[in-house]
Amino acid sequence: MSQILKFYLNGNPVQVAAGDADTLLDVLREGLGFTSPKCGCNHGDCGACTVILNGYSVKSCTVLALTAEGKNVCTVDGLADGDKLHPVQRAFHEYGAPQCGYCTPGMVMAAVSFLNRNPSPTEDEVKEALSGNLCRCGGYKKYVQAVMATARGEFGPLPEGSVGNV
Amino acid sequence: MIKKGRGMATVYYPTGFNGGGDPDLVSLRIKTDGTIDMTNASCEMGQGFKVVAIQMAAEALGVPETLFTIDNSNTDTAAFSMDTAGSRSTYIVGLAAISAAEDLTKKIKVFASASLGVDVSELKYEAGKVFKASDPNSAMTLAQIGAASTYGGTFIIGVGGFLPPPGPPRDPETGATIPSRSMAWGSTVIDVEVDDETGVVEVVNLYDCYDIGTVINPLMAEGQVDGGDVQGIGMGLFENLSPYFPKNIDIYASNYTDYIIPTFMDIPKHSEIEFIQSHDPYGPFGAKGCGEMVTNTQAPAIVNAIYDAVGVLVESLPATPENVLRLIDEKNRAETKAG
Amino acid sequence: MFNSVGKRVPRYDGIGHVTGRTQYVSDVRMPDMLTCKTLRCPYHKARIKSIDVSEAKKSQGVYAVITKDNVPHNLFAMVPDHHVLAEEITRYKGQNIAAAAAVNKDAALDALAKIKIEYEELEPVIDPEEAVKDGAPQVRPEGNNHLFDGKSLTRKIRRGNVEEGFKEADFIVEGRYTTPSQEHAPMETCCSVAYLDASGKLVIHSKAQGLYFAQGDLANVFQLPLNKLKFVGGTIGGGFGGMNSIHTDHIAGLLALATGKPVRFAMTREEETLFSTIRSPWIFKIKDGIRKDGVITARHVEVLHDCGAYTELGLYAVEKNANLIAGANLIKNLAVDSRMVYTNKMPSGSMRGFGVNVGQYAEQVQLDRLARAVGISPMEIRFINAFHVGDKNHTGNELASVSTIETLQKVAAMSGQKLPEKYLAMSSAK
Amino acid sequence: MREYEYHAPQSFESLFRLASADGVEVRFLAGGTDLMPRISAERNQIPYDKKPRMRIVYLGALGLDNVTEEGERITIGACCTLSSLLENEVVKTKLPVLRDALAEMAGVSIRNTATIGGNIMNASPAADSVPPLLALDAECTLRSASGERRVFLSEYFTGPGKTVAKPDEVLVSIAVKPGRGGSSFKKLGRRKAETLSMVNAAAYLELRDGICESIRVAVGSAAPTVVRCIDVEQALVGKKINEEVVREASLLVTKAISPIDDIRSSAWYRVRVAPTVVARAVLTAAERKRG
Repeated sequence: MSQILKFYLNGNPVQVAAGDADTLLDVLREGLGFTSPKCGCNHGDCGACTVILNGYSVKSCTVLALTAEGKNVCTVDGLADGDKLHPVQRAFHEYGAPQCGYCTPGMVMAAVSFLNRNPSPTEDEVKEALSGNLCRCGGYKKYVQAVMATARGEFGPLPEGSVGNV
Repeated sequence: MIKKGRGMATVYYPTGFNGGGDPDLVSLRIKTDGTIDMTNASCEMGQGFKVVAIQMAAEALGVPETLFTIDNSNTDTAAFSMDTAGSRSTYIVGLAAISAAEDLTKKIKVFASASLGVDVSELKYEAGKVFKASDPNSAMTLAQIGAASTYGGTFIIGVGGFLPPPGPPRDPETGATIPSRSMAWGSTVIDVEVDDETGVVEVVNLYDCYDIGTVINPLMAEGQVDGGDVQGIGMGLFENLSPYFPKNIDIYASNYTDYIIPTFMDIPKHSEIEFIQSHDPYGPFGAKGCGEMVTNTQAPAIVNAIYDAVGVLVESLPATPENVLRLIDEKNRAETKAG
Repeated sequence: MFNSVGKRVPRYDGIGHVTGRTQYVSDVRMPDMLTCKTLRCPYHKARIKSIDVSEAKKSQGVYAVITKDNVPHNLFAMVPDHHVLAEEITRYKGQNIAAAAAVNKDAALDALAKIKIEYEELEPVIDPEEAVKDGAPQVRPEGNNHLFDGKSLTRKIRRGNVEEGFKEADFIVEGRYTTPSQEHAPMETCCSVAYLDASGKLVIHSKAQGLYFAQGDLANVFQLPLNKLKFVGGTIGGGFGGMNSIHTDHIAGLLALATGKPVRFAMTREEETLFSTIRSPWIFKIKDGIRKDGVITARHVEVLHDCGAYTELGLYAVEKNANLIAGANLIKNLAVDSRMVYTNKMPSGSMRGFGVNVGQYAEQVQLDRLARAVGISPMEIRFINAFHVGDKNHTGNELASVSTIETLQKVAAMSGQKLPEKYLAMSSAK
Repeated sequence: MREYEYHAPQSFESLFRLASADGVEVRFLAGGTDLMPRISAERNQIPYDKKPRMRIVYLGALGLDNVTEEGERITIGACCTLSSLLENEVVKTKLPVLRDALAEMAGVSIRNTATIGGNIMNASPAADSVPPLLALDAECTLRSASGERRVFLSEYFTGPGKTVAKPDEVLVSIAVKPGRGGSSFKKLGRRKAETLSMVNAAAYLELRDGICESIRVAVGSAAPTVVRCIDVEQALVGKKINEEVVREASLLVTKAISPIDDIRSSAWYRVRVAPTVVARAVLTAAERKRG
């Protein structure tokens, strides 16, 4: 069975048919064609599908789509302001953090959500906060460096207001 | 109690396919505005192939890397690549790119010779410009050549390839052959902390020193090394699809919950990388392969460090808490017996 | 000295990665695309007594169901002995037997449930040390042991005289080391999208690390000329050697040919972990002779590689392993005897450090054992036995650019270890 | 392929109506971090067995996400996410043992979704929130059409994945009394984050002049359910707490456990390290009390 699901995606109202047991990841990728959240495990382990739901990072493969009714979902597509990348995106790129890039959209969302809550973290806090996002190519080290650099303001101030909040 | 230990490992690794004979081709095409299309069908899987290939072609042509696009996307349009494996891409694609750049400059000179009315032997190519050696004002830029050749009905495309010389057939009795002319080298020191009550091992410090010849792009090379360290730690401490093998393989890992790979929290607190100054006589600009060797030292260095910490030798990977604790128990039993 | 070489240029596709715009194979969608699912063998080894797909083909939303009988040439891989779809005797748990293409995943799975199949479970062999024995259950008709050069049970390296070398030694040290099955675990699971383009050419979006390699291999499976088969890819969510083997391209391609429609075959994480190629287990036995001064006088290595059910890249791994197993040490008297055996497991693929890092684990741990036997430090034994420029390595390969000594000196400095003057003064140059 | 239907009842009345249907498998959905992967996995399997339609009933609209304090009693709504509890002042200051466990459960993005009630209802022997709640002698409140009943957590689990809750009963809250004692949780996972426990343990103890007056110890991932370690507790009550005594007593944990070999760990290892994990939990709890 399927039902009509209405929610806000990157600030825009969307309406889509969602299967009763579909995950939010299924609906974003298959229903709406937003392929930036990646499917790495479909099991809540890898974090490649991380999006921000009402201000909190979640693994969208563990969220039943219909529970997102009326909520605010932000994917990496909603971060950049036109051509102007979010500081986290710039930091990741310039620090060479992504390698194959498959974990990157999820990593960006986890980092953005984390920095919204903790704008001046320690390295250990960054590692703890991102530990649910697996990366197989990289050493995580450059991701940590990039998040720390963002927190130091190396790539400009974080945008006002928390991403994906209602 | 937490016991500290230090271990090391030293390795070397061939660049390219075992025994050579694995060619790659590169094409370089000038467009009407002087930008350049490079093609080669190697795979970008995170190692940074594209940017490294462009840097080598840019170096060979003496132009900025911003001029390039690269197409590796399909077997209809991208030049042949044997495979993206065996730590071969930088080396073989680089040499193919140098060869393609030479071909391109030769063709540019021929074209410019007709356009400028100057004999080819009097022309020089440097940094994106062809000019008369005795009169540098008599010159054409890549943009001028691209436009004039295309609209003049001349297709200028530099092509080149490289074939690592095939080794002699392996002697079945002695095994003698030449797996590769270029070898990369490396040493790693690892400090661990072992909890001798639980067998849990933590990698605390990690120091890598590698010789990968000329480092074409340190940002990408560091990424390879960082990633190699993490995969090496995974191999050393965690990864095993069927821990009860060879008794049985019916208890197995089937997802990332059960197949444990390192997370952010499992990387060393402190790690350092150094590349030593080196120049391979055969490699492009002195470079050698890097991709695989960088995941070879960690497992043995960890196992050696565990021995240093608690005096037990992990002879079967991975050094899971369980394996380490069993060995500690055996050692303690043996010592008690010996009295 | 260089302009572009040596610069820290960010990656070419980096902006695509951080904005989520990079398109991976698993992101490719086509209009009217069908979904493929496969029926996999539930046993380590079995005889397929009968298989009937007629009901499955009639299942709602199904466009094609194929078995081995629908494959033009049922063998693929670098050593082309791997069956695209299982023949009468299945060789490993999870081996593909049949595949369905349907309007969606549910319809494909429903169809597979309707395949009538009768198995006779057969006794498998899992343990490589059992598999080498006479009378072990046979994994393949040619026998469990691989014959090198068509005749030899062992793949040999011989340098100098090992027996003489052992006589010269003050200590003999032996060790046995094993490594387990490992999964590449790329973040993107294996995935293919195959379709026929307007000209009738079969186009396959592939995760292959070698597009041309896969093209050549599968042209044979499909029996198509290369101008009728195009591979698209080159941007993948991790490979680590796992994508040197074909896991989905062949079946997606066959189903696209059978249906005339785009077909997507994406492995689940479970399939990727359990049924794709792996870094297969190895067993190493090393016997070394060493003098009091720390010089290794002789080494004998016996290697057993558990290749799994098909050759895939196992043989290549054994070759590469043999060449490097004696490590970055000048060893004048060396014997290597490598064997490869087939077992009823998923086949041995290539994985980063391919065949070499497993051996280097064994060798480097053994080296520390030698150091302890002699009473020298791990650093010292590595300096004492290091290669120099112009040395020949264990396959007779003259070494042009060598730097064991330099990397040791540097890593010692980095980690705050003070080296004796004589080691600081050493150089790889002769 | 079986059918699925989803409902998000806005009241308990409609919830109970939905829960009492025949011929369907009713599953309550809280955060979904456990249920959704299971459903997704099931939807990727060849459906050989005909399974009844699954009715997924979402509990998120019923206001079960508050923490309230009434006298000594702290009541935690079953649908509180793990993150919200970690950030909760009452949990932070009064329930350090639960905080310890929450901080080591999965990773941030899972904790943002997963609920405490879900962790309990999964009834996994490895559930990290359960040993702390057992050590605090928590009480669960179940509600059904016929009313509410309270069950001590110590009597709640009947096997792996099994609880005393009837199919039409919903876990609405968990109540604990923080007490005046010290408490602590220790976990041994296969890696340092985002990992299931090989063995975990929690301890709560009250000390007077260094003497243990009262103690509760629970160990997880070592038996079909999380279990209380009565033998360990009895061996410590009335004793002066020091490392030697605790280590000696902790050996008795092996009487309470009956672990199995699984992908995470062998039974041997669990038996071998359970005393260490228990001892560390007890010693840290005592340390905190002494503060």
